[in-house]
Amino acid sequence: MQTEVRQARFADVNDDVVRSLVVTGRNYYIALGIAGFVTLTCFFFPWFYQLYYGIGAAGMNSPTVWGTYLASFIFWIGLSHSGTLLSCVLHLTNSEWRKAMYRSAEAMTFFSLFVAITMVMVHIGRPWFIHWAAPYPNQMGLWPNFRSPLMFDVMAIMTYLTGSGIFIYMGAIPDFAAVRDRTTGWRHHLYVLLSLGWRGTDKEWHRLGWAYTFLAVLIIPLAVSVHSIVSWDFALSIVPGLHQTIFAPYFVVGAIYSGTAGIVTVMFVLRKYMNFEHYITKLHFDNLGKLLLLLSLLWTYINMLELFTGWFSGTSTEYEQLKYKLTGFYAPLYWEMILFCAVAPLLLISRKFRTSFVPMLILSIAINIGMYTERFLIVATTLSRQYLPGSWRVYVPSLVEISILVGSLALFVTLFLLFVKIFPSISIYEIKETMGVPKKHGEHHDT
Amino acid sequence: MSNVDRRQFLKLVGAGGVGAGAGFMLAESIKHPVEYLIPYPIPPEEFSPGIATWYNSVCGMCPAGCGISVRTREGRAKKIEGNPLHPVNQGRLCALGQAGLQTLYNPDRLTGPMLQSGERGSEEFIQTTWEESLATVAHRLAAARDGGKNIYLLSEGVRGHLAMLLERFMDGLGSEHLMHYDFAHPHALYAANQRLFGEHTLPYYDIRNTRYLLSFGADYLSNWLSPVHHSLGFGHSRQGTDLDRGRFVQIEAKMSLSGAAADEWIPARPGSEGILALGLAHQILAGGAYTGSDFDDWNAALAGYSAESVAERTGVAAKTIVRLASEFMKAEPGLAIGGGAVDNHSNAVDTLVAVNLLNYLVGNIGKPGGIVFNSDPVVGGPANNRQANFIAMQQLAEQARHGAIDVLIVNNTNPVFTLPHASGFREALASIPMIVSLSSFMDETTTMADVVLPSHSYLESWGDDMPQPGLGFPVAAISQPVVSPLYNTRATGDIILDLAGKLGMKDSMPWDSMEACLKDGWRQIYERSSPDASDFDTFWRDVLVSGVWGEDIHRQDTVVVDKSVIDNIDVAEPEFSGDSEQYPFFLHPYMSTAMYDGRGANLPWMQELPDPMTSIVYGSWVEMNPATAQQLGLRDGDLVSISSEYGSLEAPVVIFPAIMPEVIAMPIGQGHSAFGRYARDRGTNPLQILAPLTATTSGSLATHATRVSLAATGRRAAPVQTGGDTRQLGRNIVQFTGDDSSAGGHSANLNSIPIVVKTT
Amino acid sequence: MNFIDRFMASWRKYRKPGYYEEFDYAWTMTVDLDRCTGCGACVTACQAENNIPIVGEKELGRGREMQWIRIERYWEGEYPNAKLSFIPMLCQQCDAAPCETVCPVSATYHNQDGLNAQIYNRCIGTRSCAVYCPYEVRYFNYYDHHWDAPLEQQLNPDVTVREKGVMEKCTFCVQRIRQAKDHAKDDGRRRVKDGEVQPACVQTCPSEALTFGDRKDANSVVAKKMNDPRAYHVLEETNTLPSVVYLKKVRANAD
Amino acid sequence: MSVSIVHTLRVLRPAAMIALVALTGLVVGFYVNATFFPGTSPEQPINFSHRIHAGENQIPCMYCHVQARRSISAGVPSVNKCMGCHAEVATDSPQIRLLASYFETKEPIPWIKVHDLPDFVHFTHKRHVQADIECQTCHGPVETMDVVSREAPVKMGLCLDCHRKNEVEHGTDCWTCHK
Repeated sequence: MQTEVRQARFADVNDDVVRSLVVTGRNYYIALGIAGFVTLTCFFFPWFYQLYYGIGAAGMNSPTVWGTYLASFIFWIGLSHSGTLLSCVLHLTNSEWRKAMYRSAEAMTFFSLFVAITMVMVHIGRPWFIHWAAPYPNQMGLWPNFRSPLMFDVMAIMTYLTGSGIFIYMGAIPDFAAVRDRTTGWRHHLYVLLSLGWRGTDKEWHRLGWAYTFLAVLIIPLAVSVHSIVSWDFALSIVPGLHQTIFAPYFVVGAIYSGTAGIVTVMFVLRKYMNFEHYITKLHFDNLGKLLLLLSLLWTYINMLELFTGWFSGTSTEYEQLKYKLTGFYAPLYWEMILFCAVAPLLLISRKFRTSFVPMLILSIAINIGMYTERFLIVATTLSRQYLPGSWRVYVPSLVEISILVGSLALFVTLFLLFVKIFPSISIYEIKETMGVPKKHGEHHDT
Repeated sequence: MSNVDRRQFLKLVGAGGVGAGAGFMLAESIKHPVEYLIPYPIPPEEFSPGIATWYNSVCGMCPAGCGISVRTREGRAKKIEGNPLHPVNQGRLCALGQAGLQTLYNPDRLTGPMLQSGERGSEEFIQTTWEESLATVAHRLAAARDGGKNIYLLSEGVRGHLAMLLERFMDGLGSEHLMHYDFAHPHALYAANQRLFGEHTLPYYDIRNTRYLLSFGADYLSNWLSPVHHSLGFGHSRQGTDLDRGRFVQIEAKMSLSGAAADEWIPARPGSEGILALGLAHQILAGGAYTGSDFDDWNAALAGYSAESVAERTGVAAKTIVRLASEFMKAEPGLAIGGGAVDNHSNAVDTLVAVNLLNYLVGNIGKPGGIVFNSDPVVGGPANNRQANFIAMQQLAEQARHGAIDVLIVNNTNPVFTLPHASGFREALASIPMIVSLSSFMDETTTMADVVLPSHSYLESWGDDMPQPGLGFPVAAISQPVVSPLYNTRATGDIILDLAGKLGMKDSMPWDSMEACLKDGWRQIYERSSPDASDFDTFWRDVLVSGVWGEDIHRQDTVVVDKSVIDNIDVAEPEFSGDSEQYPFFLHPYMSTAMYDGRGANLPWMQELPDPMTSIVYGSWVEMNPATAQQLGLRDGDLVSISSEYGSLEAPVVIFPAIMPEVIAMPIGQGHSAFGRYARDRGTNPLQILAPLTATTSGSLATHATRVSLAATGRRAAPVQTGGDTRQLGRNIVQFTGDDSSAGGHSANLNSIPIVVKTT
Repeated sequence: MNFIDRFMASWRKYRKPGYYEEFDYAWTMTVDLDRCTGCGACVTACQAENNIPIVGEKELGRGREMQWIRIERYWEGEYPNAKLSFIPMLCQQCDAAPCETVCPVSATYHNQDGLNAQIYNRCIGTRSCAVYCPYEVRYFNYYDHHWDAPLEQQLNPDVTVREKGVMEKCTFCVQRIRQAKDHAKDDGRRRVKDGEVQPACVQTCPSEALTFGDRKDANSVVAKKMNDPRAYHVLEETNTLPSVVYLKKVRANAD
Repeated sequence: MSVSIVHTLRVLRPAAMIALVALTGLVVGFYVNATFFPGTSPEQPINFSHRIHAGENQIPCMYCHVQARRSISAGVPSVNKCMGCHAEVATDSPQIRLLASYFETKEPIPWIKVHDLPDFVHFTHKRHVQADIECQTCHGPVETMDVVSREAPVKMGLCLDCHRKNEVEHGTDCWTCHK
């Protein structure tokens, strides 16, 4: 088992990847069908219902005007965080092990962002006017409010979407060319368009390499800023429990944390169902496991800080907030979050755990459930316990909200399933770089 | 383009066509819908589209008789505000008055005369015409009159010219059975005033100028007599002068809105308030505040009311009794009022005499800040002498059961809802051959009617009003239509006049319409008031503009209390229905701010107005002390069944910090079985399970004399509340400051109440 | 002046305390808690004036009340010494309003009357203003509300009926303020006189607990009330500089 | 392979053309509707001609629209007002007979609104008329129209342009029109 990664032959790489694009089993269609159906029934149908009747279809109420939609938005933005960010960091640090996974990780970023943006559309009251949040000249001389953290958010997310879109696309150009050369029919035409006439000259490779590194440098601060800015949607308010200086790093760490866990999940699935056992190995899980452990400790640390400052403040607002979080209506969720995100990840100390696939999958899913809970709690606990006790009210998500949450997952899966049939989901040329040049036909490297 | 083949060409044409069609439809879909500009064919005088017109009138939502100004635009009423010229409310208005607009535009209004086509109570009616329905009624009335049969007219408490019309109408029919029925009418207060002061009327309680108000159960800020006027007085007494801040003390078993506003809320055992008042009187005598010649008689009569014995009987600490008495005595002036629960115990009259006695002993009768008596109303006789008490209503039911009533005319009152089941009133109605109802709504009583003659809302009809209680000086106000009638309805006065015409009573009622009747009647006022106006028409127009007329005349009275009162001053222990073992709790039904006696229940604004004390909307509930709830193992929102000897009902528990442990309270107003979509089948009506006990001497229903038992049903039905947590948690939201005022001299002046004499 | 200075200057224009001093009016409401009886007349008056929908029992049960002014109630103590205080809570028209900074489309902003404006037809419904508001006086239209015919005839033609997905709140009855200004212009006056305009709640308050006016006018009733030692702002610590001034409730020293 | 993109585009050309034609059709259809069926000059219950009244006979606008100077709405004259002149003038014309029939039955004339603002716009004629703004500024040259049509796009841009140009005091405050 140890030698799996070297079992693939240099020439097999192209075949494996192209096969993953061209040869489509029945299972894929079943999976796509289910995901598509769930997206339709659980996401689009309730959303249209909500558009028709109003946000009232969701469970939000007067003090808790934000609910699961916004929690989902932060969650998906968070999930988007590891992909491109991790890929960039690892690219810049020349981590070999990155190469088998970064394409799918980046795709995760892109689609998470996409789903996050749809969550904004679902969240706001009149999505048909969402373009008013974009600055464009008009006869009325009306501009969006540039002082608004939400406006920063729009800018940051659009930039991040563009940046990570270009990044993933650029990295895939040589692969599109490779696939182009091995396919026929409509696929061929598609890849002709996608590969932009890539021929693999030295000049092209040089430019690609330079641009790729340049973008990687650019995206790292961008990614950090995006989630900082998302945190400001909350932290720039004066709501007790939200108005916290630590929120920006807290959100960034949380985002990378959930994103990394998300990568583990996706890689497990790819490895298992796309037959990439050769390329995605224990090494990757081991390394990601270490990263997860680090992030979990960081996350726990910040959480403890938050509790401490809440207690130390001694003000009624902060203190009640703290008490409510630990013992109030949402307390079971809080303790679930602590269990999943702070306690369970301690298992990662064991190398044996890190290198076992199924436990890692379970843990990664648990972490993301925990992280979703965290986002939900940030919204729900704080908003239902604000300054005036006379308007305190508990918020419980409605069926429509839960359905849309499930549907948004399905939407993500659908997009991802479509992606793996269009994008080579592991990087052909970079995986080859890790394999070394074959000595002669039929021979491959041993460990 | 040479290589475009036929197939390709067709595709292109098709695509172009579909695209063009879609574009066309898109443009069509974003067009404005057609809007119309419809001018009046002949515009009414002084009408301008886009400019609001204000009409002054009189509020018809409760008997207080506030003046209102109604804003209309394009011929539709848009907003009701208080009439600033009216001395009762001085431009202010309560929530119920604001919601009057929704009686006008209520979707469940009756739109035309109807005849019962099914069984009584089935609400099956067929539409008919006014001619037919009035002819039917007139024919029936004529037959009854000529046949010597009994005709009863049961009306809401009306005043002014409508009251006069009703009297003349019944006289013309040869019937003495004209009864006014208002659930909230303070019979006991009238009886007590009669006994102590010899006046069967309500005096003016000058809360505005009092420095110390001792309220025995009277929820004067919410629905007792004239709440808006009392609120004005309350605000003024508190912070409106340079004098000492007025202090307010409320004595009641369950904290009411006025209890919350008071500086001190003192729970006293239900029905023992009169004993407490006599205890205070005893202390006042001891304190030497009373110097009348009959001091010794009083002292002897009150000898049994020492602080200790009163403390034992009322549950109020002896120390508190001594303090209250001394504060009341020293206040310049202090005022004691009684109402609400106190008005509704079996010993109510005794209690209210005792409360009035406090005012008498400290000598603030006929003084600013005390009790001021009213002169007779300027038009018609003394008001409210027709009010039917519970005994009268029971007699009516009894007569009906014996078949002694041939025709019953009900005018806009709803006894089926407000009388307890035990009175058998609803069942008795079945024995009356003919019931005619004049009402704007299909209320419970109207469902029993054979002929429904829908009346105008008060915003569509002419009328006048002399506020009761008066303000110590004569006031009269005009109610005029502010909109043209929405439906095929008629004003009560016009219906009566029409019937009178058909019955040949033109002699006593020569007018064609209510408007003519009013104009005629107000000629008297014009003549007595010698206004600036040169002729009556100018005066009339001025009155219509201002909506109110007043005169600066105060009665100067000295009250002498005779010996018989002194001898009978004792307050008996209250009687209760049900024994204390089986029925351990006192039921305390109270009129809520929004619903009044139930008439607010069909107004969506009132249904959505959170109850101030509990923030509950839509529905009924039962309030209990936290200790009681704990003892019974009940939580907020648990559904309990409440049983008296006369029935039971279910309501959710609301834990209420300011109620005596042995008392449970329920708001009145919900639990309608008819009365439109907003009221029907919502909540429960605690009046239905009351025992038919009456207050001795006043004969009114003792609504607080029923004992009940509680049983958990095991179900939950939390009422809808708009408020969240009720504790401030040290957040300084409502901030307080100490009362640093000390006693000091002052002079109050009754004339500080604005009096409208000149109108424009 | 370099770029940074210019930037900071324009930033301070919004953030510096007192930028609103240059405005024409500073409409202010004072609420005397010692007079307030909690009767709720203001609530209904506001509903009537401002076309506030009837949301129904079900929606109220889900916490979606739509009353621009509400009466909050706070209990203290236990039986028999339980005390209840009421406080009317409405949009405080803050001069440093948190809601104004957060709206991405500037649907809420500070206008020249020192009022916190809410423009319904610009609102896209992010609801962030409601989150940022510490007084929780912003209400969201979860549905298109309807009036059972003919109740719609009571609607005030001077006030827009809001559609679903839009935030709304107390405007200090801006339609009345504008009308008063209109009348002032008709009379050839530059300014509105004290007492000439009253929001519906102030107009109707039976105990005269509410007063309204321009605090820039030193002789106005509100300016005088603000000098009362009892005057305070609710949640002063949030530094929102509200235009609603509360007067402390007097607690008599009972023993 | 270097020309592969061009080749691919050629392969895709038929589909692209269909899309292009459909799009062109969409735009054309939209403008045909907007230009030829603008819905801004609806057929009125009576063929009232502003050209004859305001143009040829020089009747001032505010002779009939009396409210404009003092109310938010300009006001449409009542049938009573029309009959004030037409009891005498042109009584034989079929349109006037139609008018007279409305007068006799006391029926209001259901005029169709041409200049209709959305409900969230609170425009007042009073202030604009008193500021001596020509009616034609917003309503177009009504005195030349037999059938009134909406000439000027009465949209927010038009209002704001004018308010900015004339430096209306707080004229760009949203609450000036939206409340």
